[in-house]
Amino acid sequence: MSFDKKPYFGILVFPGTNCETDCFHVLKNILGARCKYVWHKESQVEDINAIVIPGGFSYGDYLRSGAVAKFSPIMSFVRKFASKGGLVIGICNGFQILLEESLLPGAMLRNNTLKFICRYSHLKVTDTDNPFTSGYKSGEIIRMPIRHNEGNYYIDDNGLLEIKENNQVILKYCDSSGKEDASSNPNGSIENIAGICNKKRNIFGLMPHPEACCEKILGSDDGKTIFESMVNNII
Amino acid sequence: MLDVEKEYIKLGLKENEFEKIKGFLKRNPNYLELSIYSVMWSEHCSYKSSRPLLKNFKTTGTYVLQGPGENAGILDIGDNQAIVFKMESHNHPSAVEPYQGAATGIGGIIRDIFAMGARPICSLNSLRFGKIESSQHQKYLFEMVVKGIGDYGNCMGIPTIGGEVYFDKTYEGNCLVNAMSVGIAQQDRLMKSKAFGTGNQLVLMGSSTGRDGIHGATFASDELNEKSEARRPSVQVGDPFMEKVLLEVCLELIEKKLILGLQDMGAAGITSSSVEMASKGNVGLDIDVAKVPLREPSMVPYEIMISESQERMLALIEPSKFAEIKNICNEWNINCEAIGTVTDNGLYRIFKGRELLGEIPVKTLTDEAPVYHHEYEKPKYLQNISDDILQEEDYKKIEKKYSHNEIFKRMIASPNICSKKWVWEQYDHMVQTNTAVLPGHDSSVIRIKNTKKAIAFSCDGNGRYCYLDPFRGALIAVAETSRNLACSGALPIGLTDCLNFGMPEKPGIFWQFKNAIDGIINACETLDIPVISGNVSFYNESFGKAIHPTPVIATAGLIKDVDKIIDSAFKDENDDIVLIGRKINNESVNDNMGGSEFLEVFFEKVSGKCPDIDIEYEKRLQRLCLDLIDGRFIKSAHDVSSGGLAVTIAESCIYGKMGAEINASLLGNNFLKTFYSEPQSQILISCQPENLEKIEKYCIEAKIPFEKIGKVKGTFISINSEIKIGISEITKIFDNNIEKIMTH
Amino acid sequence: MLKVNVYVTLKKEILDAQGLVIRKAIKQIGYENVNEVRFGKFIQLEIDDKNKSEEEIKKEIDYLSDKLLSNPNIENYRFEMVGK
Amino acid sequence: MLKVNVYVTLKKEILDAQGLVIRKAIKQIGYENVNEVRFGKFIQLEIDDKNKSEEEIKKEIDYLSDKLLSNPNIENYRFEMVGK
Ligand SMILES: Nc1ncnc2c1ncn2[C@@H]1O[C@H](COP(=O)(O)OP(=O)(O)O)[C@@H](O)[C@H]1O
Ligand SMILES: [Mg+2]
Repeated sequence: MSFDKKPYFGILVFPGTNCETDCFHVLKNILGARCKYVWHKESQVEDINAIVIPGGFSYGDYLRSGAVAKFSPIMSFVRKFASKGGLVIGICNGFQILLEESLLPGAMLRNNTLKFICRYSHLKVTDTDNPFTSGYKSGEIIRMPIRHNEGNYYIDDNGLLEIKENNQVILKYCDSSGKEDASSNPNGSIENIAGICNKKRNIFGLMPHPEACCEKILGSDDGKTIFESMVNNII
Repeated sequence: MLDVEKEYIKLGLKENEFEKIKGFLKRNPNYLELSIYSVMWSEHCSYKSSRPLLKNFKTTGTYVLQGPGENAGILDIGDNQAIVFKMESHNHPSAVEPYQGAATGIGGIIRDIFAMGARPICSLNSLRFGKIESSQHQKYLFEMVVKGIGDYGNCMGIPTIGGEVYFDKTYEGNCLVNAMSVGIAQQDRLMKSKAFGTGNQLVLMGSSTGRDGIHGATFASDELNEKSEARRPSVQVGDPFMEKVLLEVCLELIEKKLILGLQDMGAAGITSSSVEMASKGNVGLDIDVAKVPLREPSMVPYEIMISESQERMLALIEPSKFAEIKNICNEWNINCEAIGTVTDNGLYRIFKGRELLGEIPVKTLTDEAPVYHHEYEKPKYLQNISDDILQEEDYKKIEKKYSHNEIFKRMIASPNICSKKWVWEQYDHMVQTNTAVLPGHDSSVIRIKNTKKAIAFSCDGNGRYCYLDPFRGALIAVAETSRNLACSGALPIGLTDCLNFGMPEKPGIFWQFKNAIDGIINACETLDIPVISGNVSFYNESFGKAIHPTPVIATAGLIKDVDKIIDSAFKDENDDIVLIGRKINNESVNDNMGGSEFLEVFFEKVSGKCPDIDIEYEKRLQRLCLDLIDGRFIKSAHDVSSGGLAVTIAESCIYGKMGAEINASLLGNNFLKTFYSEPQSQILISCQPENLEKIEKYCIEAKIPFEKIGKVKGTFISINSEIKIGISEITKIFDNNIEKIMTH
Repeated sequence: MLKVNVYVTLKKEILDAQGLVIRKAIKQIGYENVNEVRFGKFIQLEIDDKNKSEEEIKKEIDYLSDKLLSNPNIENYRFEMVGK
Repeated sequence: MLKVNVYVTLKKEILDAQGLVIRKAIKQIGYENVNEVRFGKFIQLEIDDKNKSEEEIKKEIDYLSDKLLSNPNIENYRFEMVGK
């Protein structure tokens, strides 16, 4: 792999985004990829191979999480980029923005506990036929932190049928043995869904934070595979 | 025209203080000037009761770059890096409006940190409430305070990595909310708050100014009573999104070298921040209230000057830089106005446009503010506390009533002992991806990216011990935080404190205060830990009754090699479990049951003698623990603190998800005393059996007692064959009890 | 069955951070003519009024609004009966 | 100056966790007769209508409510002009 062929990630920054440096650190220092921050007021970004919409509280999440960010100039670029098949990953607040922008189906409700949740959760990788989780084994159980107020994924019955038929469900909350039920569901999310992709499989949204578990010193490096999968699929 | 002669009392000034003001001005102050004096001379801003005593702290040391006096203290951690931290109370606002009170407390302390040019990297908090089992109101306070802290810190993207929570009747009418924030900075980018350079400007950035928190500083310097309810305009509300933006703007301005000084706005708003800047630089200042962006146009000058609207900062700049600064603020959508100009006349002058509204010599607001040397006297209640609290028959009675398993379970279930998971799971404690030891262990650890270093933090205070003996209680608080750090392999390098007490005018309270300070001084001298910042909160009383004296200490420790960090969890089957530090003869001095959790759980009383501590001995023990960790001889370390040895063993088992078989020698044949008393200077460690001999040698050399008390084994905790409980059963109680209480 | 709507709004003098963000978003969308936005809560109650007079119910709602639905430190409330 | 109130509520079929908690709290206080509670948002707008007809403004509000103030996947909205 020659130096200038290294994949190049654009990391979006909105006012209130707070995981952009975490993503930057993983991509640059751990994966050795190139990356740059992209301010939400920009409307064109050159040279990038993938877009990361990181977590945080864009605009304070004051109206609904992700609701205000979608009006930023950068979002029409994201739309264009994605329609040409570019890889887009939305993590936590990034996932919420993708839902608000209708780049992914469904919507996010408040956690049914009505509390912010920060803890490690077990996840089942239910699909590996996509550029984001291709590095995992199908059905593999991994551990990632979840950190959110609104991660209670909702989609109506028809929508649910559709995303299941198209294998768009990629991550599900479960327990250490892989059981997906109410007790392993941290937030009330429909069918324990933690992450989904679009029909074309180039846009991925997930509530857990893979960037927060890419080093053993932080307790887990299960998240690294997601970024590695992206890198491998870009090349 | 108002009759100021009558107004000064309403503003919380005393008659002699009013006379002093007239002397300084050589005339009657007008209402605006009087308001400014009243907030600047409030206990909250002037430390008029505590200043003389705080002077005696040890504030210098190997690592200290900045001691108390600036917005926060600074420690050198090598590689041109520094950490900046401070703790502050927000007790009264939280008692009246727990959600906003706690949120703005966090917001305030975070501003102190980035005012120094540091990026906040973590927060901690120390909380005290009444008993949540028996009161809906205490539950409500607890719930809302935790939510307020969480919502603010989470939105800011600053991990809340630790703290402590205690429940005791004494805090029923006056909860304590102490928040601490920590930042990291390049040493050459540190900021000061001093104003200098005639003609330089003060720029106000951030939120617009509204009527919130008018007279908040005076409010904080008053006891709580029925009237507090009616003083609601003092309540401020927080906007963490604005603060996040303000943080990024300030750090960008510093990075681009556009500002000369920075000061946060906290209590007493524009007044105190600008006066402090002027006073530090020995300059005068002209403020124009007409330039202040207002939320409510009808606000009058004195309201503008003392409003405590949150999320505002004041920067010192050269006028030529204003346009560029304004551009950056516009990019982020926040206000930016030049509201003040540095002068050389030593006067603090307030204008509205061209009209002069008030004029006060700067130093009369700060250095020449009144100082009180209060009287002190050993409080009477101490005469009625007996030393011997539990006789052999009392222990027998308990053992007759409950099995040892039941006693153990009751102790583990106490809200003061069981896991505070319910709290920290509402805090984002992982954002910024540096948290190497998550909450739940003796100390929380933040690694410093791109280095091998890490910083550990521990926070502690024991109101019951301090009630029985404020000197020893405060000394223990320092020793315990330091011991907690030692348990993760960190060398303590500096601390911050928050001193929560009743009314300083009462001689008994002031005696507690004085003794607690002496205790801190004593511990800091011996353990070689400087005090680099802190905060005093007086008037923690409700209906005339003071809380237990509650000095809270938070200490930072430096870890040189992240790969050597250990925590308190047992790691491997068959590892040896060793107790280091216990002096078998301890009991003759003191039964170490005084102020214990056992006494509270089974007898509901706070009495006896505060546990004894030999601080020189403590120092040797901590040194030993650090050496053992550095040599990689041990796999876990956990200090014995509230709840005693049984609780310590249980926690190491629960965190490690492993059982233990314990067989420890009994103190005077008394099982309960052995396992539930709270003697100081003990650490429970675990190690590979091969290392046992080496460890023993180290202990002998350090003259620290050593006793192998068991092995990591199986899925049960078994203690001297009296207690035997499955790990999963005890874990359930430990993990879920607070949640259970809160949902009832 | 009686339906009651309770409206809870921040007091005038209290900072409305949510309202401010919404207003800025509206301007960004291009609607310059929206001058002020206040954000509040809206709670719909369905009440069984078989055994109670309207007066009694009003008193209850008033109590609930004050103690539970709003935070009197920072919020005002008002309610209306919207019929059966 | 025109005042407009926008009400945003969760769709019927969606579980309203906040509403449920409030209902439980109300029962705990002792009011057994409150059967359902739905929690919503209430946004007050102040609009400069000098250069625009009411029809135009209605269209604008409709657009804003649909695109910004509510999420049509989970929420309904309605608004009313409450006068000048
Ligand atoms: N308010 C809080 N916020 C975050 N973490 C907390 C809080 N209270 C307690 N903790 C965490 O719970 C653990 C146990 O606290 P504590 O019993 O006070 O420890 P110790 O006895 O070792 O001083 C610590 O890791 C502490 O950081
Ligand atoms: Mg400890």
